[in-house]
Amino acid sequence: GAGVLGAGPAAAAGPDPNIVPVPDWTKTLGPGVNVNPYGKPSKFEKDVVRREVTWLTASSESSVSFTPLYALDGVITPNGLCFVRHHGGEAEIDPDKYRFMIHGMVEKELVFTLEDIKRMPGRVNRAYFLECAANSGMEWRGAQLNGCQFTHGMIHNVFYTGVPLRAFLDIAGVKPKGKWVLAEGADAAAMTRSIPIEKALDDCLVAFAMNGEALRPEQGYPVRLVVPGWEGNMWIKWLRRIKVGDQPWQQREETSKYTDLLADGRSRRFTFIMDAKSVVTSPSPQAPLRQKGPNVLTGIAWSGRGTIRRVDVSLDGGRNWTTARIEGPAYPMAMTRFYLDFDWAGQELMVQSRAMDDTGYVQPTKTELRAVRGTNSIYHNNGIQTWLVRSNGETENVEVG
Amino acid sequence: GAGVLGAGPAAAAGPDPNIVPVPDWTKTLGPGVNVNPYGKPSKFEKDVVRREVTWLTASSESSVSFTPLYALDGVITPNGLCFVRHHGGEAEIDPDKYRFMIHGMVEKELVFTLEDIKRMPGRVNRAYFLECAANSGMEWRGAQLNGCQFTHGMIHNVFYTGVPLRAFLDIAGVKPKGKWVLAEGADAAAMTRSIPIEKALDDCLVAFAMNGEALRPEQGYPVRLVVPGWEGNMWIKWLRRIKVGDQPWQQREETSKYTDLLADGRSRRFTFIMDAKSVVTSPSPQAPLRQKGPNVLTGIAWSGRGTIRRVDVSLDGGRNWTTARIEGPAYPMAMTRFYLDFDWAGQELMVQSRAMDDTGYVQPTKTELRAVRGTNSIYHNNGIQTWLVRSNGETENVEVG
Amino acid sequence: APEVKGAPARAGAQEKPEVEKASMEKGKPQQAANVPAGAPPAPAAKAIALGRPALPEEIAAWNIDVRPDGEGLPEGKGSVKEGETLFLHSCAVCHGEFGEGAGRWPVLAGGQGTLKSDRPEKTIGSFWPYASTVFDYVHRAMPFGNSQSLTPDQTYAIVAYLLNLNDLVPEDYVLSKENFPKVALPNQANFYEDDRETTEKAFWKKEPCMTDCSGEVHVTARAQILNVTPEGDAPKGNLE
Amino acid sequence: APEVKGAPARAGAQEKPEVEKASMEKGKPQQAANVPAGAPPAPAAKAIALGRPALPEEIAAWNIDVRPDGEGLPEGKGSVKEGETLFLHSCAVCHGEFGEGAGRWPVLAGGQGTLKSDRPEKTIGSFWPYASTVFDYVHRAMPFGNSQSLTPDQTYAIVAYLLNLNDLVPEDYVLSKENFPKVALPNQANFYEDDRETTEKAFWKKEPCMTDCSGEVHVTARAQILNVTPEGDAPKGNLE
Ligand code: HEC
Ligand code: HEC
Ligand SMILES: [Ca+2]
Ligand SMILES: [Ca+2]
Ligand SMILES: [Ca+2]
Ligand SMILES: [Ca+2]
Ligand SMILES: [Ca+2]
Ligand SMILES: [Ca+2]
Ligand SMILES: [Co+2]
Ligand SMILES: [Co+2]
Repeated sequence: GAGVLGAGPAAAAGPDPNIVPVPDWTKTLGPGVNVNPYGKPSKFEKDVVRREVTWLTASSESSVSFTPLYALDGVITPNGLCFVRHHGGEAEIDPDKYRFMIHGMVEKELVFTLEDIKRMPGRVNRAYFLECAANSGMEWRGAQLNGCQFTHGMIHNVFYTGVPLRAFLDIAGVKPKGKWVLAEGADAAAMTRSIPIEKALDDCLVAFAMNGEALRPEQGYPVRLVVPGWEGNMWIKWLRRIKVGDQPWQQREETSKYTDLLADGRSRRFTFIMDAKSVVTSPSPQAPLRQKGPNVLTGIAWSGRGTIRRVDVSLDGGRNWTTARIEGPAYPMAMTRFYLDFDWAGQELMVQSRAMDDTGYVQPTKTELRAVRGTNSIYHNNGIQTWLVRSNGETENVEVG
Repeated sequence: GAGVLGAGPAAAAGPDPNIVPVPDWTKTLGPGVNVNPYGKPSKFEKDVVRREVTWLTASSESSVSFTPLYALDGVITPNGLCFVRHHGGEAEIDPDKYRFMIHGMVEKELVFTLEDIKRMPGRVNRAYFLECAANSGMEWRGAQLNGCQFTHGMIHNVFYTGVPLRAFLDIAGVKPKGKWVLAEGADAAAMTRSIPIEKALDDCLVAFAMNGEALRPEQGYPVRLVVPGWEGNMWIKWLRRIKVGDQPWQQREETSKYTDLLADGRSRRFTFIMDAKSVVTSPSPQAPLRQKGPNVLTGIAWSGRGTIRRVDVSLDGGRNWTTARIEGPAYPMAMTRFYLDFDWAGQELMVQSRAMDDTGYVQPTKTELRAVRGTNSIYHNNGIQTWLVRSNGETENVEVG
Repeated sequence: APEVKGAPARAGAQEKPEVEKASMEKGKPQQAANVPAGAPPAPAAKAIALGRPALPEEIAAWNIDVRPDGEGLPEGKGSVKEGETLFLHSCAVCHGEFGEGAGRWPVLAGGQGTLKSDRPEKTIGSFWPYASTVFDYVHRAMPFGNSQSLTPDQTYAIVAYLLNLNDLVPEDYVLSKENFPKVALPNQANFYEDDRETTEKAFWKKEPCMTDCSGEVHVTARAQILNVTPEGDAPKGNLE
Repeated sequence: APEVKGAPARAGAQEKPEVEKASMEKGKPQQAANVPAGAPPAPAAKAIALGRPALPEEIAAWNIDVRPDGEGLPEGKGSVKEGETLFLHSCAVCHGEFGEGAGRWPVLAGGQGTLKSDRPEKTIGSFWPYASTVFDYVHRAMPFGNSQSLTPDQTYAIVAYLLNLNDLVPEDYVLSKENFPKVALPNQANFYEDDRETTEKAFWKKEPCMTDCSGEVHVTARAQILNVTPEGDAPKGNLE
């Protein structure tokens, strides 16, 4: 490919035409304060969008569009760029017609309106990552997609507002035999997952707002389930029903899918927790290096088991590591941001990041992971990613050994 | 006005038509995963938008559109709903043509590109509120506007990504006589403010991202100044220039405007810090009470002097107070969210909230404030707000005594 | 005064944690987070007057899940033959006449013996642990675009046909609520609970290597798809 | 290996603060925030090779600010008479022929003696502390929609006219870089530094009243504007 490397800093030959004369935007009025009552990104950022990989699935109603991680920074994922995974398209629900049912092994079987949910005591605000268990699933056999948007873009990190699921279960009164709950969506897939009662009573939320505003339609408007640290498929969107029972339901998404086929032909089920993982988002194939000299490497790290305690970065394919700077909040089961400021002389780099959480779990290499799991798992690929930065700055998804 | 009170919870007469038969959205496919590559709110939330009060100003290019606080929750303000204050319209800047200059009393006078800024070491992520000093300015003489969007909607709270201004000043090398900086925007107002060097070297940021993505155009794309805890007018958008000098510049926005005229005809200048303040966002005139029984009161609190330590709520016009629950992160100089769960029997309420920060500052009543400042100040009105909730749930902006 | 709940006694009185005191020092361009308010208030002693009783008809309308032990199965029955007719009419366009899958639509039959291979084919017969899931899912979500349109009898018939396509029941089989629990799928025994905390214990390492952790490192594989927005005749994806 | 900066030694090694240990307990639906990484790394000993020298022509193009002590004033001059012509041509449509303001556009002259009244009129003559601000702002931002279009001479002339409209210089006055520092505005002495921490010390209260804090409370005033989206013939706003 053609080189992407710029000329680098140098004294200007003459006055910069972007300074002299004064640019037009400093001389004439721009658009007024309310041209967009609901604002949108700059036209110069038009490429920063979710992208679908159309060959991955047979239909867009059961597919995924990926978060452009390479262009994002900080810890919050903007609502408009949170990755989308549907199994029957987006349910468009009039909030006045929304109903939420709790039944099964409870003392009182109940129906709630959205207003009821918003009137429940104990509302909370919490930031959590949501990662699809199939994130990086295309990479089990080897480097395949050139861009962290596609290799790692099934994750977002959002501040949720909602009510602990426990509050509803408490009102309904879980019977002693109630050991699992089934959460069900109101979409055309009527998406269902079985969740152990301990988790349901622990930190799950019945959420109606994200990043300060109502849930987005593609994220379950008006109500979704939040299942901190656990695989995204369980975070039922358009939540319509919670049923309490004494055993799991063995639904399609916990048998045919979201089970992990190992090399010996056997399969792990109920692999709910998302292990510690990280990825360098820049440089990456969609965000090549453009200048020699000072550069900022950045990426994200997260763990479903707790809080990210440390992220190490290697520029030589894992031979030597430097601890990166975690910057901004590091909440349990939330995405953290890390930086490494470095000088680049134009040599080839093999960039990797390695996350550690506060349980002591260290993100494994792909080799370590394959040694235990083989390459047929599809789900839960949290192996260390390598980006090859060429001397012209171009960056490619590779594997090393 | 007509009553807004609903019928309240009751056993359904027959099966709810929103449950039986199963709604259409559970039976037929909805839109695919990427109908909106950059997503937007539900069509049912179309009224949750910024609003302009057209009679406030002569032109929309120097005006304000207000954040719909009554409809928001949590601590983050979505980028699309952050209030907008322009003085010459929105500058539309091609990021490749963007330049940032540092000059004046420095060792080296320098020009940076946007790429340069993004390559600077020391990038950080921080959440801060930005409040216009004129927020609640229309309320000095008495209750005027019916809605917290208009009385308090010149505030937003955002996670910024950027580089400490100090890093640039360090590269340039501030000369010993440099005691102030002038920050200047590239818009048609070439907006300028003088900032003491201590603040510039302390916590100001040269920010290029908000809530995870590039700055929005109306918030200064590609680069704005972040001046934590200080009045919003100083957070120069479309930042083009920092000049170091030995005294303030006495610009129009720090003499004719953003000075506080007191009752004795004298004026305070350089009133930079935004004092502790809070407001109940629901119930409020745009978010009346709709049901008797359990209800959730919520609001926001912030202080430019530090961290919100406590918020008290009164339902009887300030006679008796209850400490509310602060929920979600409470960072210094950032907006916090509070809740009070209460039962409403349908009686008239006079709702107030009172913020305290960790310096011990307690948000004053409007009477206390007017006793010191008179009613001509325009800026820095942080008095306690009262909402009158009538027995039909309708809510009005009032003053009490 | 109205009854007020949920104001934890400790709020306000709470000592400021050390962490934050440090972070509040003047002149530090940093920002500390405080301790969140903690667990939501314990449910009020008095029951919360929210939600209304669900009516039996309402529960029946939404309570569609079916479990391996047969819980949730409706009355009814259907034959492989009836199922074939229904399948050819409503399903084969996507899944193929014999469940072999058309284009990229899911394969439903075959694949036995492939689970250890390089390209496992995971079907009802080769992979799924429980027949109840077929009933539940077909009624819940199929035909794609017309969910919950099949009657119990139709669903029994289609499931019977799918079992037959996977060589699990004979051509003259009639599936019903009564004989359903007898249908066992061959791969059931090969599922076991998540055991990562024991089988992957090696991933918990106190001190991962920082320096000279390996010999020379070489690129062993490169991305197959070079365009960041893949299009055209690409390989069949493995996102399931 | 490339030179790597900015990895503070304490990261990772840092003891976990008490606050967070508590918050990590299992079974608590809460979330702690950790200590942010702290102050950005101290600037590298080696100078950071970013930014390029600003050229004199570039600084000159943007360095437009003017201070009360005259710093930043360009060479030039202009008379009240010239200013009047320019003002009537480029400014009066919004600000009125005599600076009295058209419609809701800003008033620039008059208002002397109103600052203690109920409706203070804050103009250059009645309120502004420094004439340099008029020069700076008119050149920087006026005429509205055509910023930085005025030459130095034109700006001197317009400022002279505005001073004359405010009875501060005679009709035959010619303003120039040289005599500018002599122009003093009458309200300058009435500005003083922010003193809230002393004059409003009463707002720092250790224990605000919680119970029976007042006698009976009554509504004393109601919102004047009842529509949440005000429109129509509303009062002139006081957002400045
Ligand atoms: C228009 C295309 C289409 C039609 C018609 C259709 N299906 Fe499907 N089917 C799909 C898609 C797409 C999926 C995968 C959905 C997902 O992953 O969320 C699927 C999944 C399935 C699965 C689960 C496959 C697995 O491995 O988990 C079964 C079983 C199934 N269909 C049976 C049927 C039956 C029975 C019918 C007819 C009554 C039918 N389908 C009609 C498209 C179709
Ligand atoms: C099209 C309308 C328009 C024209 C023409 C115009 N102005 Fe203005 N002027 C404004 C507006 C609007 C503001 C306030 C801008 C703001 O608040 O950001 C303003 C503000 C001012 C102010 C500051 C007022 C204050 O109290 O702070 C001065 C001085 C001024 N104009 C002078 C001029 C001069 C001199 C000209 C002609 C060279 C001019 N204006 C032409 C609209 C206009
Ligand atoms: Ca323009
Ligand atoms: Ca998923
Ligand atoms: Ca539909
Ligand atoms: Ca402002
Ligand atoms: Ca392509
Ligand atoms: Ca109206
Ligand atoms: Co799993
Ligand atoms: Co001020």
